[in-house]
Amino acid sequence: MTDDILMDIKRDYVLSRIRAGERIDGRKFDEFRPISVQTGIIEKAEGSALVKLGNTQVVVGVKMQIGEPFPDTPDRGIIITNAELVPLASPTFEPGPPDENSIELARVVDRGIRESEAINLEKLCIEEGEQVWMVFIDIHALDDDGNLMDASAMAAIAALMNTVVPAERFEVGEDFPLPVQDLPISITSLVVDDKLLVDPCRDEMSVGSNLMTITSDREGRVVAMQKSGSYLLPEEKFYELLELSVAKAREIREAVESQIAKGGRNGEDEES
Amino acid sequence: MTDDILMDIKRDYVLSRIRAGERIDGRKFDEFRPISVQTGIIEKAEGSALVKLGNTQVVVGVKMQIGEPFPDTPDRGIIITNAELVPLASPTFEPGPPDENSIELARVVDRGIRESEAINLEKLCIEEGEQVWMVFIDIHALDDDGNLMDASAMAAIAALMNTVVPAERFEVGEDFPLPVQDLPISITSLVVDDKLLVDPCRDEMSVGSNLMTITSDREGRVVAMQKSGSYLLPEEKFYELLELSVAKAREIREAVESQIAKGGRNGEDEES
Amino acid sequence: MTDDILMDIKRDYVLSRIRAGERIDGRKFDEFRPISVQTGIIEKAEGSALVKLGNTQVVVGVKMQIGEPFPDTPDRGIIITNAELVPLASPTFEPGPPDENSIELARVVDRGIRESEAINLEKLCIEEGEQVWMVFIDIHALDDDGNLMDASAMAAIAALMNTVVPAERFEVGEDFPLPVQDLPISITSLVVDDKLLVDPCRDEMSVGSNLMTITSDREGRVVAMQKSGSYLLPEEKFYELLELSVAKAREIREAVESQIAKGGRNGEDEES
Amino acid sequence: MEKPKLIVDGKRLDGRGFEELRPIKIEAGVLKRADGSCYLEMGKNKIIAAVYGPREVHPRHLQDPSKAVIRYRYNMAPFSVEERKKPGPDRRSVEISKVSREALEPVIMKELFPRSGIDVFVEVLQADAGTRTACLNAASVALIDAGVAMRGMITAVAVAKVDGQLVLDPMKEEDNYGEADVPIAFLIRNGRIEAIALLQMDGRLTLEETRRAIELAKKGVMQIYKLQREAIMRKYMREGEDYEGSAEAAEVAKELSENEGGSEKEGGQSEQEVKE
Amino acid sequence: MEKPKLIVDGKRLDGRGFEELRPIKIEAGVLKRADGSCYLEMGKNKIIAAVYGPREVHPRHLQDPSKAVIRYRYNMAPFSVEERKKPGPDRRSVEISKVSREALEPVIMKELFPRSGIDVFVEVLQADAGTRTACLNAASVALIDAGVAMRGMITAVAVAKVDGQLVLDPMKEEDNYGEADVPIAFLIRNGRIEAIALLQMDGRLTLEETRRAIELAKKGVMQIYKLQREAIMRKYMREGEDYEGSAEAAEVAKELSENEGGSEKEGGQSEQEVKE
Amino acid sequence: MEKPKLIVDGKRLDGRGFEELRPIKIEAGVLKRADGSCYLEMGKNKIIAAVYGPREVHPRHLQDPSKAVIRYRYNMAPFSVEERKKPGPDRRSVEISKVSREALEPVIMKELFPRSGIDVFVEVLQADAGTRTACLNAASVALIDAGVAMRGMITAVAVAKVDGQLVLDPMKEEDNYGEADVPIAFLIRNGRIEAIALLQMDGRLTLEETRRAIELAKKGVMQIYKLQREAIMRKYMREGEDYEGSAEAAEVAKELSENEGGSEKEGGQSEQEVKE
Repeated sequence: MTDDILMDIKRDYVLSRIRAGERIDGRKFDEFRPISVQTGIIEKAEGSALVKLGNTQVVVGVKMQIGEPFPDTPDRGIIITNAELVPLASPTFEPGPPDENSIELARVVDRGIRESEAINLEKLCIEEGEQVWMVFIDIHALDDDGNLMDASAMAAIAALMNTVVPAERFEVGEDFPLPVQDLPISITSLVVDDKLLVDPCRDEMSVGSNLMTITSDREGRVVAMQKSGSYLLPEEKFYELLELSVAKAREIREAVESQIAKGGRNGEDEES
Repeated sequence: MTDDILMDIKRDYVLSRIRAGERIDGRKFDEFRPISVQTGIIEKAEGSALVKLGNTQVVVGVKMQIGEPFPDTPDRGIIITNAELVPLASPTFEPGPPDENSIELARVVDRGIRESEAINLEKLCIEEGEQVWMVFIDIHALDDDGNLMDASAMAAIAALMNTVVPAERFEVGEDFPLPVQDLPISITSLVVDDKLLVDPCRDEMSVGSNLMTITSDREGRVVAMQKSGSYLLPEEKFYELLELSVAKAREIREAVESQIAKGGRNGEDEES
Repeated sequence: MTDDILMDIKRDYVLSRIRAGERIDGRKFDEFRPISVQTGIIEKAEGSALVKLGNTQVVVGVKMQIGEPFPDTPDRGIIITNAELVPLASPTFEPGPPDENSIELARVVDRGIRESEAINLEKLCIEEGEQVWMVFIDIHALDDDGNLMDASAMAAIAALMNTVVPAERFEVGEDFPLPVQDLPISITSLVVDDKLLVDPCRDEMSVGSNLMTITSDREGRVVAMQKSGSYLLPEEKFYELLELSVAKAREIREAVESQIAKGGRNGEDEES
Repeated sequence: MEKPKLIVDGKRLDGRGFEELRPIKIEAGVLKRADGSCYLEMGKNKIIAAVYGPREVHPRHLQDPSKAVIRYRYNMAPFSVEERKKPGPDRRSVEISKVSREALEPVIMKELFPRSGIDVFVEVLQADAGTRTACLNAASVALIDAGVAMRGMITAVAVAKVDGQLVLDPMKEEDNYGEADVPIAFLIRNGRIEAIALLQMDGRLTLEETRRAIELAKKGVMQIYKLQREAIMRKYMREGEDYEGSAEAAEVAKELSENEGGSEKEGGQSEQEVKE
Repeated sequence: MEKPKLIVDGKRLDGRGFEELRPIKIEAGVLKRADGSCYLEMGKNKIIAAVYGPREVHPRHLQDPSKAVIRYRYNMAPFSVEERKKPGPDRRSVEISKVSREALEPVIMKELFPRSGIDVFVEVLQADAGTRTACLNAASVALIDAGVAMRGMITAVAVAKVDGQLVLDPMKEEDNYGEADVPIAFLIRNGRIEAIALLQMDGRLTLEETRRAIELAKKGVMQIYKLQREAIMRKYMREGEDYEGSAEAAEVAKELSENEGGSEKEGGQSEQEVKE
Repeated sequence: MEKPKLIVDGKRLDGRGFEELRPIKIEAGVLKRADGSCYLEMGKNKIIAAVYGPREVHPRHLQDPSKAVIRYRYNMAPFSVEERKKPGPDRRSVEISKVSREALEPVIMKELFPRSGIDVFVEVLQADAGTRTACLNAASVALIDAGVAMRGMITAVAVAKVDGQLVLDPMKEEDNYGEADVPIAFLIRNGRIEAIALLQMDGRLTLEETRRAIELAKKGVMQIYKLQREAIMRKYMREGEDYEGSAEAAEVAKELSENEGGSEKEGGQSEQEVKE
């Protein structure tokens, strides 16, 4: 009961600020929270990254295994993306098999990577029709302060860029870096009345979860879109989202790249 | 509450009619509802049939795959029968894994086909001990207005008679019709006091689900029986059921055969 | 409600007796209930035993299969221990997949057998890296009157000692007795205040389930320990448990051995 | 595998005649925790049944305000069969549990126990054909042992057709290679078969053979019924206690007092008669 | 498998033009047990949708005291695709069910049915690309057939990019080998497209192509919308009954009475207008 | 794989002495959503723990009217180990969760929070032997960070026997090829070890070795305990806030105010002392 009243008050407050042209944390409508990307934090994984988007934190680990290719793509590696919304990350997550939210999260992140052809899957063929590399991308949410989607997509591509294919351990040649050839960025916005708020934080989502995620590649092409949430989106708003998301992705891609370039293989401060 | 009262009234009405020697829909006690059998309605399946028994509707699709034979029958194909009581078909069905009712349905239909040797399994051996055809019979209920059992059994055998083994697609020779050599018919009756009502409709089952299913082959031999429902069946009633079911099966078999002969590969009116 | 009151009364009674230096069934604190071990009771299993510890009854069946070895132990057989706390055995057990109690039971029994090297796993290698024997130890509780742990551990080792490896059936040589080279005994005690009660019966556990299981081998070495239950164990009490358990295990081992020696392949009185 | 000859010189593989049962052993009251229990062997089948209840049903929305809710769980131990069985229910055991529960439900006086549950759990420790009927026989004795009021005894047996011949109580080879299998359970009351409680069949029988199979089953169950009653009597004598509530138990007790000179329970028995 | 050429001589593999839909067949009210239902074919897709409710929600803690709870279950029959599909939900069908439910939720007048549930179950009997949009079209008709009050019609279609060309309503080969797939659903009200209810995309499109894909989808849904309405009208005429509650149904009925001379329902229609 | 030599020239493979811990790093309060949290490294183990509660328990029938219900979930990330682990609980993690919960339950003042739930969730991001003890250490700090009242600190470590030698805090190779592994947790209160909270063992030890293993573990935990307290202090100083409720936190705070000149919290501390 008390919780409901608190939620109501929070929602009213958030809405009144938005209508006054402001966000509760002082950001501009098209402004992301501070981004931190640390790669290589899980030595036992073939690749890994911890992404912080404000207080939202996601770890992605990449593991490689050898398996059989799908019959219709005998010369291509396989991507398997999985998300666990472990109950550690939010009071609303419960232990158990993946629910529709974690499935959607994994599938939208997967589509961004797959459709941008971020991984050159042909280079992951070991023996056509027999053996190919399987890339397991495991998304592990640690703290859900909103927009797990974009944080997960960033952590996934950063972890992939950090991945070394363990060919020696599997006795199929020499280790080599995973061939990553694009850097898709997903931009999620919250639609509130006629306003679009990129990178919504948890408190902002008290007004509802009217979300749109648009992922684009280096060339500024759209590679994945997902309307998520029970709402109706006016057509003109969608075109606005489209422009905004592709432009914003360019900016965020630069930030991510510079963070990855800095290295970040710095176990010492990964939690500070 | 209201529902319970309505159920009570319905039951009392049905019972009073039965005791007066009548069925609520005017049928005779040993009369089936109108039967419609359409085959070949799912082009992507190796065989298929839609059966309507009054308002009860069931689709059965047959898919063929190649697999290993069971160790104790190295030269015989394999039948796998499965039923999904999808929630679309009845307000009482819930999403989820098969419950005891759908399992019983699948197993009784399976026994009728298996024990009548309707499929010549020896002709489904590709390489003894290595490769045989697996026949997947999937029962998909669409509308449960009573007696899903008989409708499913009819749809299953009709779909099998309609099945072409896709040997070419699997590169093991030329396509050939599934070798079907019998036409088992199951007859389900509702036992009410000393009356036996064949092909009970849903409303009739408001008096209870005291059912007996007896399946017989072309030669009039019994190939499967299943008492279903929490009730006690007097021995003499059983003998009556036995005669009734085998006689009735003859009549229904003819109806089914003539419907199949008519073709029914008529996508245009399959739902009309 | 009534149940709760009864439980309270029972607990108070048990406690008062313990504090008076007595156990409700008149046993000494370090005294086991009568032990009965019958082996070979399930002819279809490769080995089996029924153990009764007072009214507690457990059957263990051993089945052998051929499988691939683990990559890191290519020349050793595999032990798989599983426990089903079937609802038949206690009003508190429910049907369903193994819960934490049955998993703990299976794992602690498994550790006793594995760590004492009771089975010579090297002799279960058929072809290094390719084929080894898998030993399935299935614990099936029948009546839980307390201390299923020790009864299960006894039944497991007795069943293993009774096991014949069915090499002929699998066409890999001649049948031979499973090479068993130790006889681990687990001793479970209930900690009540400063008292230690070995082999607690169900009624005694009304005071709580503060348990410690210590398993030791023929040489008197500790091979497995498990504190089970939400309680704090004073260090000095632990040392007392240690001495007590290893000493007691010697005595129980003798009893078990003499029972096994007597045979017990006596289907006639296994339930009397 | 080649089908072996199942009948040689007019005898079955294990030397039995066509209408002969396998050796049967029944013992009531073998478990402490359960309210009622029974151990039963029939050939190499080894079955243990337990009954809990009438007891409270959780969660509450599963209760029936007008009568007891019956659960029946047929379960095979992993080591009960040649090839280890994965633990947990499969489709076969779900179907067997359903038809077995439906056989017992009309016989248990459910209306005497509103809002409560009666759980029948049966474990197959070793399987050798005819487990579902053996389990029902054990369950029936366990129910009476638990003092659950019943309209009579459920007694079950299978009939098979092997090498063209109907035989009673088939064992494994006859089940595997036979031409038909008919498991059947009857309600028996005051020593008279009153109705069919369970009936399944798979195989191929003429109408006439089907009728004869039922007749053969009836001969079989009367022998088993006698052994079920004797098991209850032995438990009764062992404990010197009254089995309350059940018509069957009351009847057994009466017989006991008449035939074997026991008398101290006569008053109790008439009460039970009334209860039923 | 080699990618085939998907456009030959300015035509698609099945002879269609770029902006041409596959043949569509819609029929409302095809099931007896469901409160509303619809059968729909779109190319080789064969879809059946059923609506149950508004009805009571069990268990109670799943109820919402202020509005109806909507469930949407997209399910593929095992035989609906080339390789038999294992029964039961997979990750793909869970995601489709989620976005489809979210498309319908803001359109259904949930607030009119507090504490109740409205269940939309859609079965794909045969799949041939575009099942999620075909299912939404069927679900929308089934909802109106069930008399569930709605703010308009949900109509959906997919657009694909194949061989560099945007095409409407891709069939299987175009879906498998195309460069992009955009399933999209609109709310249509009084014949006007009002908003986007579902939108997903995977593939690779420029901004400009994305915009054109939406425009192309809009052309497609207007044709489908007409067929949805006709299906409802046919059912309406068949039954001579009033479809209560739904704005869409009211509109259809009004049109019917105006265009086709039906008049006896006019009173009812204005009431419905008010209700909406 | 051949067993490597684990002790060379009196040193362990990673150069440690027999009674030396691996490097440890502990940080409290690392998550925003959780009520309390802790990040912990111990060698290559990387652990994150979160505490939610005391909070309401759903569904209600899981509530205990007299005390809080504790849940403990030990979970390994799929990428935490060499071979990818299938997500979700396995038998090992179920057992670890059980014994870990049982270690914390008698230490948490459950009776202060009737009808509520306290959830402890621990994720192993990277595993390198000794994860269950590392997790308990992190969980303990997270509980104090959440302000949950506790009777003291739970501090845990493992002892192993490798190449005949007892060693403290084994890393992966020592765990894999060692002769015994003894994970153990103690309740520490006011700087004194008071009791054993968790104790498991597998391997082979004489009685005397077992006793010495306990003694060795005691040395180890006193060092870890110090680091746990420091982590809490750092968080406390960072936030300048009071940790309410916990005896351990109160003690830390007192020490802090004495040793480091903080004084503004003294009133609050005595209150906490009373509370405990």
